[in-house]
Amino acid sequence: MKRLFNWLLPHPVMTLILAIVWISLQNNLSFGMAVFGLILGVIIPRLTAVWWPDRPKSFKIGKMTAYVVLVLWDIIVANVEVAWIVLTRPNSKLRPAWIIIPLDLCQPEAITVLAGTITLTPGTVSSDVSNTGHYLLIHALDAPDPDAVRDDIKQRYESRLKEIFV
Amino acid sequence: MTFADDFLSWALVIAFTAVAISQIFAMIRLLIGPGTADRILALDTMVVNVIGVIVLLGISQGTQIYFEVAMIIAMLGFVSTVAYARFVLRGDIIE
Amino acid sequence: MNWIEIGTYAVGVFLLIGAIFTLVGAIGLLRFNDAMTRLHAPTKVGTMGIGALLLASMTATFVFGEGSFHELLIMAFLFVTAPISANFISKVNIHHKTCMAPPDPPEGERWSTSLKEENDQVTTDM
Amino acid sequence: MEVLVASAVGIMTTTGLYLILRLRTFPVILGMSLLTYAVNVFLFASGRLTVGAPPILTDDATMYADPLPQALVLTAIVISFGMTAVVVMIALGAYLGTDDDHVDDLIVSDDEDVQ
Amino acid sequence: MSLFLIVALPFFGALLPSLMNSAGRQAVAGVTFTVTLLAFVGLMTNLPAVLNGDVVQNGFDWFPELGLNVTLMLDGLGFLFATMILGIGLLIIAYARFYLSRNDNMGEFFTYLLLFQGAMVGIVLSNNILLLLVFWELTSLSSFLLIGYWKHLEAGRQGARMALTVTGLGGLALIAGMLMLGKIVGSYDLSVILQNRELIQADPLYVPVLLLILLGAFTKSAQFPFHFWLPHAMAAPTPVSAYLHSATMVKAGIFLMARMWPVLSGTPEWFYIVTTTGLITMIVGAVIALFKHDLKALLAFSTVSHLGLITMLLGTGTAFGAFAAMFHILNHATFKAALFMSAGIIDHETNTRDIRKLGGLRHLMPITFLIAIIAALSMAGIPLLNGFLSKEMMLEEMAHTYLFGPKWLVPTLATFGSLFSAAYCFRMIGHTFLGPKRKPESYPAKPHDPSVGLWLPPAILAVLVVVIGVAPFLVQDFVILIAKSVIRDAAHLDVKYIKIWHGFVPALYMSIVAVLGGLIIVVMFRPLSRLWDKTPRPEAKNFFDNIIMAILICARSCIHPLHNGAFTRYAMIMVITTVAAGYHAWATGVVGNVTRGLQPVGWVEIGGWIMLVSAAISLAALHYNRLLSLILIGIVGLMVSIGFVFLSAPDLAMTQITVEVVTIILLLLALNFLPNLTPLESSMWRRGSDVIVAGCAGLATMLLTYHYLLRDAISVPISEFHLANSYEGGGGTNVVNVILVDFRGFDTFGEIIVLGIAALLIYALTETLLNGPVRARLLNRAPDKQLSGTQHPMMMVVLTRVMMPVVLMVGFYIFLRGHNEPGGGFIAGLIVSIAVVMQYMASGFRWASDRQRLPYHGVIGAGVLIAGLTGIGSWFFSKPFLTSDFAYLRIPPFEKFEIATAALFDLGVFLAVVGAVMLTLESFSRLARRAHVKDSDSPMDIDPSRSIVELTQPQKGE
Amino acid sequence: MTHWIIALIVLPAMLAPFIVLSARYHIGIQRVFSLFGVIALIAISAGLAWVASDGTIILYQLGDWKAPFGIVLVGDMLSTLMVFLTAVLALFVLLYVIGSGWDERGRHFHALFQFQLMGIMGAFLTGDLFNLFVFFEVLLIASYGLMIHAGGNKRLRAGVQYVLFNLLGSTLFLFALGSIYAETGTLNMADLALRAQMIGADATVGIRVASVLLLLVFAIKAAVVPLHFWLPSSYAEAPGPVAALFAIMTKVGAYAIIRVYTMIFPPQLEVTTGLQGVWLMPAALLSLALGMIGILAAKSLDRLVAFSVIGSMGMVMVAIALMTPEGIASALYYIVHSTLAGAALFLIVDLVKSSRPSLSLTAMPPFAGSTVTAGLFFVAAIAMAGLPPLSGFVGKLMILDASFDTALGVWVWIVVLTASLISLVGFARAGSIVFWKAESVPAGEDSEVFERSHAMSYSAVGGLIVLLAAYTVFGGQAQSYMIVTSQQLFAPNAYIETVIGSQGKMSNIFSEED
Ligand code: NA
Ligand code: NA
Repeated sequence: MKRLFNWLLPHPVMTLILAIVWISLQNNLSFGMAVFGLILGVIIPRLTAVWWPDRPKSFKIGKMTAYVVLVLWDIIVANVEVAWIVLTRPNSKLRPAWIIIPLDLCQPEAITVLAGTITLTPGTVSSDVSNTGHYLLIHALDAPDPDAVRDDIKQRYESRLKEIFV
Repeated sequence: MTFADDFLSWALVIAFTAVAISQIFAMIRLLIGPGTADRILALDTMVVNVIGVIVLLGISQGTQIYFEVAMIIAMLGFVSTVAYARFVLRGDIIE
Repeated sequence: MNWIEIGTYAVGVFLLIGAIFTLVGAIGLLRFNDAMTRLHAPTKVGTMGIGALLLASMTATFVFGEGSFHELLIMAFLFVTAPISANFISKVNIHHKTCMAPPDPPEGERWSTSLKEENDQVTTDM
Repeated sequence: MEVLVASAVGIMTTTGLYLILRLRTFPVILGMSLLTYAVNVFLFASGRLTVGAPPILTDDATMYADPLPQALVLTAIVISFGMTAVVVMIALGAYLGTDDDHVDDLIVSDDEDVQ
Repeated sequence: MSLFLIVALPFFGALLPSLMNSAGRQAVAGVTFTVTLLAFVGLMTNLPAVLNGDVVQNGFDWFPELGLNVTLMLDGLGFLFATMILGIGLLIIAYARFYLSRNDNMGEFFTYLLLFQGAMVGIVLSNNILLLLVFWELTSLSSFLLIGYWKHLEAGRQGARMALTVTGLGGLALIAGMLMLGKIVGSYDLSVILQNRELIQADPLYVPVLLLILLGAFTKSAQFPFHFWLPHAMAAPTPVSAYLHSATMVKAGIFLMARMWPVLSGTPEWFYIVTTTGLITMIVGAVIALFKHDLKALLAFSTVSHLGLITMLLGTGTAFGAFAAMFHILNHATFKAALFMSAGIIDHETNTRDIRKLGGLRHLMPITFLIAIIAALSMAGIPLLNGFLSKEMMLEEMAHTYLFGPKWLVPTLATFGSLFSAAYCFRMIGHTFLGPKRKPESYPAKPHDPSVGLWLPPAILAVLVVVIGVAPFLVQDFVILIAKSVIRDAAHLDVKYIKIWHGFVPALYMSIVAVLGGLIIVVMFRPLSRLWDKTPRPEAKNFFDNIIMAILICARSCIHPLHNGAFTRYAMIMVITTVAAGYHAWATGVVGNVTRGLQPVGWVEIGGWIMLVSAAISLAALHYNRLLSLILIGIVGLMVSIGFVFLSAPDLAMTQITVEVVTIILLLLALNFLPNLTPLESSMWRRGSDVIVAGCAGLATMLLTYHYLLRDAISVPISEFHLANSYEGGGGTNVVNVILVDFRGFDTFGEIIVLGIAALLIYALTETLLNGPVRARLLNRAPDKQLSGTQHPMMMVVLTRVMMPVVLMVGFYIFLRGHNEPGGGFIAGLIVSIAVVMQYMASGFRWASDRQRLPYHGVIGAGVLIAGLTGIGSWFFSKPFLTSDFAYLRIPPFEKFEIATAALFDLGVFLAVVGAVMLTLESFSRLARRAHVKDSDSPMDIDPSRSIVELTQPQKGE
Repeated sequence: MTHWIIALIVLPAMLAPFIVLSARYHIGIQRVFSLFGVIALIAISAGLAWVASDGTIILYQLGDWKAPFGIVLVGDMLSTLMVFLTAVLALFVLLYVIGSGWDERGRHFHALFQFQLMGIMGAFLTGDLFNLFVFFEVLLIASYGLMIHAGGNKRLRAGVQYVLFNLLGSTLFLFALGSIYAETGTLNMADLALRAQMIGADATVGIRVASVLLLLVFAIKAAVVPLHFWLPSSYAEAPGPVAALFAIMTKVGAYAIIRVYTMIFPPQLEVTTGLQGVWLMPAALLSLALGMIGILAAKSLDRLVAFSVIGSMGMVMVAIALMTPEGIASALYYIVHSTLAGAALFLIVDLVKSSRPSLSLTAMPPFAGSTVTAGLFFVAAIAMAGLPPLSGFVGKLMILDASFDTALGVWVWIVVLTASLISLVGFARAGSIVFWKAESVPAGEDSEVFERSHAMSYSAVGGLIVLLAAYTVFGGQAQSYMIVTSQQLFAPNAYIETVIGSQGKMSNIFSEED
């Protein structure tokens, strides 16, 4: 039974996401639409499951939602800061820097979310991963104190992600 | 024609103009380069701006009909960015 | 001042925010003098700009029509794909050395971009 | 509006043809793509220009853009995509075999007895 | 026997010798002889009617609308020629049986000979001038084969081509002349034409007709200045020379002049052209003949001379001239064929035809000598032989002919010609047979009289020579009959009888002068010959060769530089042609009034325009950087798509964008193999002219676009119907989609087939390349640039995993809604393909396709089949292909939805697109697999969740 | 409603994917299906030609939509004649392909072959201009595949040019179609004919440019000089049987010109006067001259034959350019002839190629079967050069006859006759070098040994020659048929009424042109 369930729903979260996507696509929140969306949400991940062999074992949706809200807020704040830099700071006064972030995360999915967060938050871009995946290379637009940026990222995002991807 | 409508249409004009100008800036960056990365970046920016134009068009015409176009650009635009970058990095984009 | 009027103002404000951020992104793209620095401006500021425009659009649909969440989907796609684009463009910069070289990671590791295949050599006879 | 579209067609035709007259297959193929854009816009314009009236039937619309040229252009886009793929492949095959991507295939004249 | 059968017999019989080749030489010759004999007998069955003065006619319609019918007629003239052709043909066949060596393919020879025979008989029996043309050209073709029969001989091949060229030239002139003649008369029937003398001669086209027909006749009959081909045709085996080049084919021109005599002769034009040509030819031929050392060449030029003589006679336009001509034709055929065969015997026996190596043969070959001397003396015009009779008639006629200059000039020239004629006859006999007796060993081969098979045929002819010469009254009535059939109503013939002795008339004196003079010349031959050799004179063959060479060089210099594979020039010419033709159409028309207003322009439009234009121009300017130009073309595409959005075409915009992405992927895949830079090769001037030409074309398209945009169509566009019926008739509100899958679904059917073929083609070519010489090169290819270590970056892989299902769902959504909203099978297909490509790009082709790979061939096939079967489905409802139907269904809990056959059709489109795109991209990426680069076994380069030991990316420190 | 006419398109269109799906790896099965398909096409097209021969216009409304709103197929005497010719040609080509094993030298030959047939059939049958474009593309892309079948560097490089040139042509076609639609608002040929008549003398540039652009497009297909440059290399480099099949492709262009310029823009239509008259005849004469000169100038046998195709298309175009019933009738007669003769020549060239080290016109030792091949070449060359007794000669007479007393008649006569002579010299030269001169060249010790071609190959060529002979023998009947066909073309009212007047789905609701 569990195997059947696993086979049918290789990614339950994905099924949910797809159902939501379907409803937003149709822009029609009716029961029929939801059912249809869920059916697609089962079929499509089933078709693509072969390409996602080692899915994360667990995933905390609630914490993830809170994380998304946090990130969105950070994005807005940082955007204003960066916009200010873009408009006012001359090239000569910029202090761009490479920052290496040692990773405690080891799931590709988690690292990717972290890297994505870093990129989406203005002022920093995730640029590369080391060959073992233990270090993340990021570039900061204006970082007078690179270590502060590194620590900020580790405690603000990575620690949360560790709880989301157990 | 209330002031709100006036405000909205002015805002639309300003937004259109802003997007158009930023397109032209991106185009300039694309042409002057100097690196391939800059050009890819400029292209990527332009693709994103195009989504903005389409959205603005939808607002100004009061229609949702262009939504899919914008969505497809948002969804697939990055594929070409990745393809260009992969070409530079690896030569073969599907290996 | 009714809801529609408020909505109209909201749309206008979102539009102006979007306009500003879009423009700022492009300005950054044009004016910064370092390839990696340039990467910051459009990929994020631009995203914010388009995000605001999308918000404007969504608000507009609620104010003037039946309302839709389509724009959220577009925003989601943009936010999900933007990091990959940025990641690849950084890699191109690192690979082409069009930016300040990144420091090596500790413990003798290498950045994945600078790994080389033994057989891949530049040949002139092609 | 008409001036913009017409001049865009003209400029794309010019640049496309200029590239088609180049000597290597790659620019020629790009020129062909550009020319395809030009002709697609031209074909599209044969239904005249209409702003803000897509040919999607709704109850309140009073006029629609001409749908037929749109359908024709769609067909043309698809066909030219297939053609582009083919010409790219053939050009690639020719290049791989001869190490030469000149589009001109100059015949080397071999002098043999005339009679 | 029916005339048709007489003509057809040789043609059908021609198959036999080749088919019977294995049955032996005897059988081959036998069957050929039998066929000819049958035809000959068939001809003779018509003798009574002919002698009765009847014109035998029969035939049937062939091309009645054109006027080319198989109608045949037999009158005296036709009978004379047909008898010659078949009668001498019989002798030649017998002779050839013994003449050809065992190495020669006798079946082939006799096949050609019979073809020729049939064509000749056809000419002389045609009652339709177009049919005559058919046979006329056939004689040229069959003689080409016969002359070139000895393929290994250079001379034979060249002679054949020369003969074909010259007679072909004449034949084409004849075609023109005959067609014009038919146009004048309104019929191509000879019997009708021959009754319209006044009409023809009064027509303004008379002179062109005359010139063209004479050109045909003169070339065929080797008249000056077209005489040169005949001697070169002598490279043919002797039977061919004897048959074609003395007795038959060369007489075809004479026949034609005789046939047309009633309607064409009698005018000053005819008289001056024909008589002069004949006279010159007679003299030139005779003079040249005298100095030829090759027996056959001598005979060839003598033939030229005698043909000139006959032509001259016909040219006088008098009844007597025609009569004399007919008589001489008969006589010439007898003695000349006999001489050729004798020459062949000599060649056969001594292995040489060079007169200088011969002499004294009368002792070794008495029979041959006898035959030859009779024939030669006849040709020289010695009394009691038939040649004397007709030659004297000629001199008689010339004595009364005034052409140009003083009155005595023509008779003198005629005598001069006869004198040389006599001279070469004497020389031939004297230098070949007379002279001191020599031992057989002194010749290249040991000569002796040949077997009876070789000498009997000429002997028969020699007997005829004597019989006619001694007793001309035997043939007199016959010749009169022939002459009358030539003359018809055009003139009155008052010849009572042919006499050996006319009394002391001018002709007799001229004859005596000629014979005596001939003897003197032979005596003085050596000094004359030296003088001849020293005289510079144009060599016709060189002249001809030079002309042909000049034409060939001309042809090559106009064809090869123009078609040298320079595509750029081809394209340039095409563009210029198009612009010029379009401009001409425009300039000769009237520009109508403007009926539509301009639409307002906003800043956004201008901004978009600037982007588009700057991208396009930069593309042209910066195309040397190929990656940059790819990016630029992407921008052009992007701008065009947004233009489509702006101008109310969301479907187009979506299609454009998706196609754009796939195209760029494709071009990048290709660029991987190609050089990254385009070298600057074209000159400034060249680029300048390219800009001008392209600019003109661009300007033209711009004006044209602008022109149409400002004017309405002449009537309501048919799309009004589509808009009005899309929903009720097609069941969809997206009219573009309904047009695509319903109103014009057939276009779409063709379109997906194009895509399918493209993919199959690309696959097939990939297979060919991978199995061909390119394979090794591909496998050992070294990249042309430093590669980074990032094959399958983790971020990309992870994100693709999330994106993939969503994109597929969007694809499905786009597919479903296409009928009513922007979207449809095509766009959906592209979206799904791009999703799969995204997966390939992320995790590698091998990893991704190992896990899930659709059989793309099958997908394409299924797509086309589904689309096609959907169309066929309507047959079962007695509706035409692709007739759509739809219904609305409601299955709880879903809302009402539509089921349409069009959706099924769209599914076919979808599948075909997915299959085609994927097969194409897969083929490209297969080319890129390199032998020494291992496909990675894991989806991403770096996966920290696995243990480090498992890392598949080999560690490569520097 | 019978579906036979659509079967000509659907059958190959379904057979091809079926072959790809089910018989991809079994050449034998592919051959059986391919042959079956072609034979069925012959039967069906013969039946249609029979039906159309009494003047019946066969109309097929796809999707049951009334013309001009939907696409229609129209079978009249001309189109059924052309499809029948195509099917017959295809049979012989296919037999040759099977005999020579060409289909095994690359992938998907039979599928591409069927698609090629589908495209050609569609182009002949459709009554809609845009649909004609689609079928042009189908036949072109299939031809690309067939042309580069089996690969090889020279072939691929020629293929690039062939494709590029035709892409330019297709682009031009779209420009023409855009102009047509912009000017008239329709795409259906019959409707176009009606609407062209509505255009007043005060606004003619639009339709004039459209009509000229269309003419240029078809002229490219018909390889009219100076738009012929795509032909020599591609036909020479294409596999022999493919080039033989291509003999019908140039005729598609000729067909389209005949169709469009007798029905839509007939000579008497005032708004388009003086267009094709000015351009077409000189270009046709130039083509004829250039093609025939090319025969003389050619340095290899394959290019020689390619030029002969240009020349014979020039001949066809001369007849068409007369734009008289007689001219078109003679053009039709010549089209059939030149298709069969051209195909035969290309197959013969392939026979030579398969047994001789190269096709260059230099002396080489004699090769296996050269006597038979020489005979076949001789006959085919006679046909192509327009010498008696074969149909080319009669066709030439017809054209000369038809052009007598016309404006450029004198030039027609001069060029036709001179060109004949030049081609005669060229063919004689080539034949004597390849087949005769060989006898004087001793076979070298190390000369390659070639297998003698399969008997089926010879019989395919022989079959074409026999057809040519039959076409000559029964030429009178053929000519009468062509004359009636031509008269039908010059009286297009029946066609137009059938197409426009027939009712279809929803036509009761929508009243036309309100
Ligand atoms: Na494209
Ligand atoms: Na490259």
